[in-house]
Amino acid sequence: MNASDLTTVLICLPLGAALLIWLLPLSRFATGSLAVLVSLVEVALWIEQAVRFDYGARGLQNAQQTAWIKDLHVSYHVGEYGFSLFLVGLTVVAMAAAVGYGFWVGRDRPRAYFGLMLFLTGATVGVFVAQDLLLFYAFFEAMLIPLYVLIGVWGGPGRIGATLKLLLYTMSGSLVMLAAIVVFGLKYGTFDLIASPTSPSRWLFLGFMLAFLIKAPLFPFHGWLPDSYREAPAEVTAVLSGVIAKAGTYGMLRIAITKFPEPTSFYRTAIMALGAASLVYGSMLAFRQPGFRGVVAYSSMAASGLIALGLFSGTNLGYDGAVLQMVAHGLVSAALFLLAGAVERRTTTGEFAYLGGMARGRPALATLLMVTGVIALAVPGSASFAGEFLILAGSYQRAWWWAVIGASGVVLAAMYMLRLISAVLHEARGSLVRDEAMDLRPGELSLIVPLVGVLLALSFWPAGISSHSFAGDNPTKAVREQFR
Amino acid sequence: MLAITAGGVVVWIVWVAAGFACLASGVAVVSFTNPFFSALALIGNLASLAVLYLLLSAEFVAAAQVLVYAGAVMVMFLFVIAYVGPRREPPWAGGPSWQTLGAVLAAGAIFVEIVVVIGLKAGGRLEKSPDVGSVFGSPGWIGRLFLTDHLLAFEITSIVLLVAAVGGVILGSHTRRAVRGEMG
Amino acid sequence: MIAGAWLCLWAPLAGTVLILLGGTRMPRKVAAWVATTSVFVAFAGALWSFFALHANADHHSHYSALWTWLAAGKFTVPFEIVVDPLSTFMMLIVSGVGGLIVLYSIGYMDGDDEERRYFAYIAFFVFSMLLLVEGGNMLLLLVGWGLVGLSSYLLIGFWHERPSAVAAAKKAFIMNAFGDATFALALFVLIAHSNSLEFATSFATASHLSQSTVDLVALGLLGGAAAKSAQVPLHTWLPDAMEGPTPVSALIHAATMVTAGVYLIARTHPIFEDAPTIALVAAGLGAITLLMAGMIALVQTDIKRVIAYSTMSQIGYMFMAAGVGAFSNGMFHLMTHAFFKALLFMAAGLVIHAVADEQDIRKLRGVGALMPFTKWAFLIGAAALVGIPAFSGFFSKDPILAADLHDHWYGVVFWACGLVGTFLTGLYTFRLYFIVFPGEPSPFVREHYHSHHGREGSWTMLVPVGVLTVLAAVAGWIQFQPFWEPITHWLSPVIPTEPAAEATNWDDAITSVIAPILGIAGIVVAWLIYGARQRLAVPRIAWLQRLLEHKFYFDEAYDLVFYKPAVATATLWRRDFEEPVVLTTGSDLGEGTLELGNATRRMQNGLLRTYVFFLGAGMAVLAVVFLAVR
Amino acid sequence: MIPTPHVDWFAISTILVLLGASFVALLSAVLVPRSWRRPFASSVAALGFAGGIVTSIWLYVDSPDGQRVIASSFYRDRWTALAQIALCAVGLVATLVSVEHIPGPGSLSDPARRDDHIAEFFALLLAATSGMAFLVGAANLMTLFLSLEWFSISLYIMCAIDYDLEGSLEAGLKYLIIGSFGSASLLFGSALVYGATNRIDYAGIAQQVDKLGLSHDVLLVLGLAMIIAGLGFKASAAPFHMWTPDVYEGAPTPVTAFMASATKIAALFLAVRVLNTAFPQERYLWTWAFAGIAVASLAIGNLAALTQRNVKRMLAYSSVAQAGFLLIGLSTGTPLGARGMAFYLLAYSAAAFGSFAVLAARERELGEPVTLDNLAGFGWERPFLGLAMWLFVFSFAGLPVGGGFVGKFYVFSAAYEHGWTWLVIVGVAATLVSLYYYLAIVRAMYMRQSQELRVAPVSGGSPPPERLLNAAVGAALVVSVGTLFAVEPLITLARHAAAALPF
Amino acid sequence: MLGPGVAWYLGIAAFLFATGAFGVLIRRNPLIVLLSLEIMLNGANLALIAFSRHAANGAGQIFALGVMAVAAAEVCVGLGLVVAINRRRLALDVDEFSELRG
Repeated sequence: MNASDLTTVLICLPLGAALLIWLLPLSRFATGSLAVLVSLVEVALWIEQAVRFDYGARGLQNAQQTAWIKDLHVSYHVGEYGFSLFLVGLTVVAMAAAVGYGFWVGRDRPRAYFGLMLFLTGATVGVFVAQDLLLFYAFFEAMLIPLYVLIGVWGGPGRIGATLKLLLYTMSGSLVMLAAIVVFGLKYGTFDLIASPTSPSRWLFLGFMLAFLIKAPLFPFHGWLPDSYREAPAEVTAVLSGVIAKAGTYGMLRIAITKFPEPTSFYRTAIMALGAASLVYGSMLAFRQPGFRGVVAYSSMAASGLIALGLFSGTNLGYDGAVLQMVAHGLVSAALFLLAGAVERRTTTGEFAYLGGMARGRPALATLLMVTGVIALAVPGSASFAGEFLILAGSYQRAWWWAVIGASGVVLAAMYMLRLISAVLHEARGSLVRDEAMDLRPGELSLIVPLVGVLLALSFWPAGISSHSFAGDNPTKAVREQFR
Repeated sequence: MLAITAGGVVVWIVWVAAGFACLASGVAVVSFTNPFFSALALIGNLASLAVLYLLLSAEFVAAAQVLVYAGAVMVMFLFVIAYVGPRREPPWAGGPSWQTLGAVLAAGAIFVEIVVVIGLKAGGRLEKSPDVGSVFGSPGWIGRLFLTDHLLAFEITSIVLLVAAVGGVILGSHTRRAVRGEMG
Repeated sequence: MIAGAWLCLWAPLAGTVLILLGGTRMPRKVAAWVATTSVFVAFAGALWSFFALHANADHHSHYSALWTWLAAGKFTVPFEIVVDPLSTFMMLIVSGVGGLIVLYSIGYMDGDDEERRYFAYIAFFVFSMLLLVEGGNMLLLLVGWGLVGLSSYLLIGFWHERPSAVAAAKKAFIMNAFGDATFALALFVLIAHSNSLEFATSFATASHLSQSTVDLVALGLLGGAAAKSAQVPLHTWLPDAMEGPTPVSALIHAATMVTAGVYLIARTHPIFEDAPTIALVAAGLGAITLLMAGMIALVQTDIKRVIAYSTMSQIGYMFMAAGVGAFSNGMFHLMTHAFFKALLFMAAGLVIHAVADEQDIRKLRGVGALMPFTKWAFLIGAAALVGIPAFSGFFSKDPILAADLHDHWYGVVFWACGLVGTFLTGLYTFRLYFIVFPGEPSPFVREHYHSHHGREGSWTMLVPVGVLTVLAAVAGWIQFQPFWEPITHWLSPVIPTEPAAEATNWDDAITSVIAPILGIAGIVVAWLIYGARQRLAVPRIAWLQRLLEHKFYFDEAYDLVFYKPAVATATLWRRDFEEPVVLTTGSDLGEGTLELGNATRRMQNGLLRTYVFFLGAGMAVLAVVFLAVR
Repeated sequence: MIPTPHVDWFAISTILVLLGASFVALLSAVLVPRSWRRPFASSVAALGFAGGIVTSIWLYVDSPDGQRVIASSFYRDRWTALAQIALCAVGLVATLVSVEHIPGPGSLSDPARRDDHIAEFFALLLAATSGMAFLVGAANLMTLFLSLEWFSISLYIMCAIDYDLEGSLEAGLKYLIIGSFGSASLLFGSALVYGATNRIDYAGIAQQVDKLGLSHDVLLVLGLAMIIAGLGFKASAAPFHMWTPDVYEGAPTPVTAFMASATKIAALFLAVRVLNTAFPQERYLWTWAFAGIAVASLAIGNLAALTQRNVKRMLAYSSVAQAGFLLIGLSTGTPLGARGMAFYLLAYSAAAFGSFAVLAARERELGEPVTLDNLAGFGWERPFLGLAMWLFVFSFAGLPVGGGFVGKFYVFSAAYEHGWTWLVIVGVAATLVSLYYYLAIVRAMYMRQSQELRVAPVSGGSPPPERLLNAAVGAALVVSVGTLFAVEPLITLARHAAAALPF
Repeated sequence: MLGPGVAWYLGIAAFLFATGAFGVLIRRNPLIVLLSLEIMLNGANLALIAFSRHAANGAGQIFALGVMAVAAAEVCVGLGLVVAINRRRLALDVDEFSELRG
């Protein structure tokens, strides 16, 4: 099977497996292990693709196209560029970890649960490889369906409200995008992202951006974020902030910036301002959050702001840094939320008031949380540092104050992340931390260690992503050519 | 032309009488408190309509009107009214007051519109109708039409009646059943 | 030589990884020795590359890259190291002193139940520090810069059950993060103009930049340096950092990391030469710091804090040197300071370790009677610190002052400050000495003193102290301006002393006369006040004392200006914007819609006639509209 | 000798098949013993519908170019055939559901009498379907009116078939009276059009208007308005929709399912034909009229559904809203709009039928109307039905799990192509609002535990085996999901069908 | 033709139609509502026949005959319902049938 088929397989395999799991009356164990197996196969397939990928070449790779709606020129058109390849990688890895976590935790109603997780995997991969606007939209929406149930069924006490918020917020954005897509596609006679020309329409641009701004999310469109991240099951939150949110920033890069050069430059300052605002605002609120998840939630909002800053700086450094940051932060927040889940399972709470002193006698937990935490606060030398550095260097080239604000964000990041670390690990033992609360078990280690391992690997070689995301590592040119 | 033939005068008189009867009986149907009287008024209404049909040289329809309607349908009506027992109900009572007002407005609006339209139209082609031969509207002529141009309509009509009959049987058939608690 | 340098870099990291992987399966002692060996291996590597470089003196900086660490378009940053006199010099100090201190900590940390973690951290620190000094371009320098900050955070907060320790660690990290940020901003400027962070290209670009721009760059670098080296106004973290284990204070907060600021200025001196104003600011900061720290040290009662403040003030000297362009003098003092300050810390550590981790000098009176070796070691260290002739401090400090003297008017000011500083040094150092060591042991000491098998400490602790004692005493003789200056020569290819900072013999002479006299004067005063029979009472100047005890109110100021407002703003945003506005707007809209829905439902009142009415009315309206618009 | 017109039996074969089956079923009411009536009549009905499907497919294949037959009073073309296929399919699944669910739960005191009117019911079902099958092919206002009454009267009776339940009676009465009022207005409108043009056949009307330059003639326009009102009533579009929720709620659920899907198919296919064939000159008027009606339906349907607790009623309102979406396609008056609407109808009717069928199952299980509260845990107790319901409502909501997604996309495209971006915006906003109550159904089924149930299921937890209903739901599910993927072939069908219309 | 023009007949037709509608709108006794519906249909019939006369083609009359049949059918079902209602001892008042609402 050639690499092009692999793209489709990456989408369809989990969907098919989901169907299978729903249909077959398998035992809890069989279901779980099947799901884990499938998600590992996904990872393997992705590696296969990454190995075969020609990072120097221009244009779309591993592409496949079949007509879907001929008379409106809509087609099933998938393919990959460097950056989408990496985002797919992020997806499969994070999803594998999440599925594994669900298996380890032993979620009840396993068939429904794992089916939905696999469905989510397929949909998310689809978002990152879709090359047709309607197809993109379809996957973009399809991601929500399993999320809705996953959070609503396996979530925390406030899950109902959270799911409602999540759905209505994101849908209100993406429905506007649907309108924009319809107009765009009919105006230019095709919905194909490659064939379609660039558009000078600012309204369309805003229509698309709204969806992405809400999904990312950027200030002030983050109303859905705290509830969802707090109520969702840990591994779902991990995916939500690690992968799903990246769909928003990916959309900015692939569609908004690429297809709307003139509006992009017109609204550049405004959107960079939003990015900066999210960065500062998110960091500040993260600093005052009372619980583990709250901190990470707002920190990922800040990260989205940073990524947007990089993307809309419109510079080589900015683009590369943004992609790198997407992947790095994806892994970081996935790992952090899984750790949050581990802590919650041991202490029944994520509130700092009841936590503390968990480092004593729990070396694995302490080490992993510490490592992830310091990577999250972008300590120099880490992958996320590399990303931030590039982004800020890029945005400095746009105007010095962006870099200054960004740098202030770095300091704030140190503040809230250290607060989190010491509130969980250090100082006196929290009232809900019992002695018998165990260190990370092998099961959890086998999920989190790989994530952290990948992060460390990236920290040793961030160029592996930053210089392979765009053809000839010349993002501005690639964007100008619309990745053709 | 000013030449008014005797026939013309007669037609005019008949028309005025029938028209007036028609309107009056129509109003009566709506405004009687006792459905029994309303039904009777409707019969009158149908009869006067039959006259108007005749004036419009639609003999067969007029005949059918009298036979089918006044004959069959109204009899059915009277039977049911007798079966149910006449219950008096003052026409203006019940329902929110705005509703009566709204009713007047809506009905009035429809009426006015139509009349206005016809008025506008009357300025045009309506006042002059072509003369038609005596065969026009005769049973034979109707039958021919039924078997040629409107064959399908004819068939459908019978089906509609059949369906209605089935319905009548189902709904009206008197079966002793314990009345059970409400649902819905 | 390159191989040596790489070996020197990777060995400590290997040690860390080994200990991490070993985890709890690895016995503590093994972990300790793994760390120690790894650092000594690093030292061997350093020596190797030093001699190799010494052998071929023809060209002086060798770069070696392993892979492209970061790349974006044309902008690429290889993972490369530089081997040149400066870096080898630093490598030797870091790995050498580091090795000794790690060895020392084997004894010091013995019995701590998280010993492994400690050794993993400290080995990691040595790696980061070596990365800092070997880093072959600005970005790797910054990476090392950040990593030493991280490891310092980890080690300060090593005893993580102590809230004070955790707080101190956070404080240190955040202040350094600020420094890193300014550092990074400086780099952004360079990237924007040269799209590269190679030393050579960066310096070349800097010379072409507009004055304001290059000033900006230099300022950014200076910010980083000041934060790392605890110079005013970014100094408040250092005293608190004493919460960490004593060897950590010795290694990180005395010998190596805190002096990184000096290294940075020296390394990037071309930029500072292009921005003379900023260079002077650096020197000025140094001067202010050395005075301020010296004065604060006078009133400290915690043995380690006294030494910490003295560290600040000594680094102040180095900054002065670097600021006026006498880089090699600065580096020389960096070296000697590393020796004697580490010595002082470790001696203090011996005391603390022996007396139940007590650090309050008022309780430690007369401990010298029980610990003669420690007493003498400390005395020698103190002498070196004060700059008594023939001790190392004398050879390294005075040339700095001399170099200042030959500069413009502000040079004279710096010189004066330096001399006052010398007096203060003598005063606080020997205040400490006289209070703690001589005389009869206090009851507390008698009660709590416990010897290590009849010795003052395990051999792993005593040997490094001994070695450093010797070094502190004699290491200064390596270079005796103006008679012989091997270090200056060795370093000159990388960091040539600016002509303005070339001291004349006269400068050297006069300084070398006055400085020791002032130092000794300080000692005498200290003896008069704190000596066995106290001839002088401590002068009571209430406001001054309060000022000094509150360390010039810096902490309070920061709390007032930065921390409180930040917290307030965050809370405000959360309480008055996030919760009432952002989080509720959506649901409010929803509520409104639901209300609308209820209204619509009331229309559906179940009355058949209403429905018919709507049908008829709709029809009527439709007809009217049609007739109107037809 | 009267020259009777040539009768193209094949053109009306579907209708005849259905009628034949209807008569057989009716006879079985008297000839077949009670114990056999249900299986007999239902299998007759099933066969009839199957036959209808076959003949109408054949008709589709065999009449690529449309013509009028039987004294030019019936259209034999693919538009008719396509609609007939859909109608027969709906009838078939309706039969499957009705076998187990007529009469509805709680309607009868003694089970012995359950089979009293079953044969008549199937006869009426067949009759109604054949009436619709005729309606979509009607070529003049008279056949239009008559066939409209034909199936309406059947529906009136079917609504009231559970006449032991006041709800059922009420539904029947309301539907009858409002329906008669509506058709009366349609009739008067037809009369006016006839008066204006002297013709009753669509094509003739258009010709006359051209010949006599009657465009915007007062009689014509007024007639058109009244006809639109009548059609809007049948399509249950606001403000002519008021009967819909009550009747849908009161009627036996299988009948509701049938009405919700079949009536819309018939009314809208007819509307497209009559408006484009008879009133092309008035396009400006009726496009705007239907745009307005669509907006009204979207607004009222969605808003009223928001706070419903009774699921059946909620779905009724949702069908009003869906009518709004469908009418967007109609209102453009373009081929794209027509085929988009046709496609959307397929997806919609599948989802609508399926969702009501699932409700029927739950109703029977509970023995009382389904509310959001007593739907709790349903998704876990009946995995298949739960999943199906989930997909149906998400397809309504336009999420990409069903044809509803593509359908919405199509009608929006049509609206934009017609230059009505504002209508696209309205549709999008309506979709967002609708999401709230569609999600509420899923939430009730999956996210509330059945312990929260106020009333425990009457049939002690283990639901009755409903193979036929499951089969019907399965079929609906296949269509609903299939329309998401097999867009191209279906659209091609629709395009060819729409080619028969004079655009 | 003799007598008044078609327009006058149409006037009567309109009046009947409106009267019927009015009856449906205000009356609550289902029987009378049904009668009112009859009147509406008759109004339409009159219009049809008048137009048929005016157009001099028979379509109108045929249509009218069809309508009579339909009217009979509606009445049949309607009366069936009335009977059923009456058998349930429910009040013969359309306003009483507001179980289904909201």
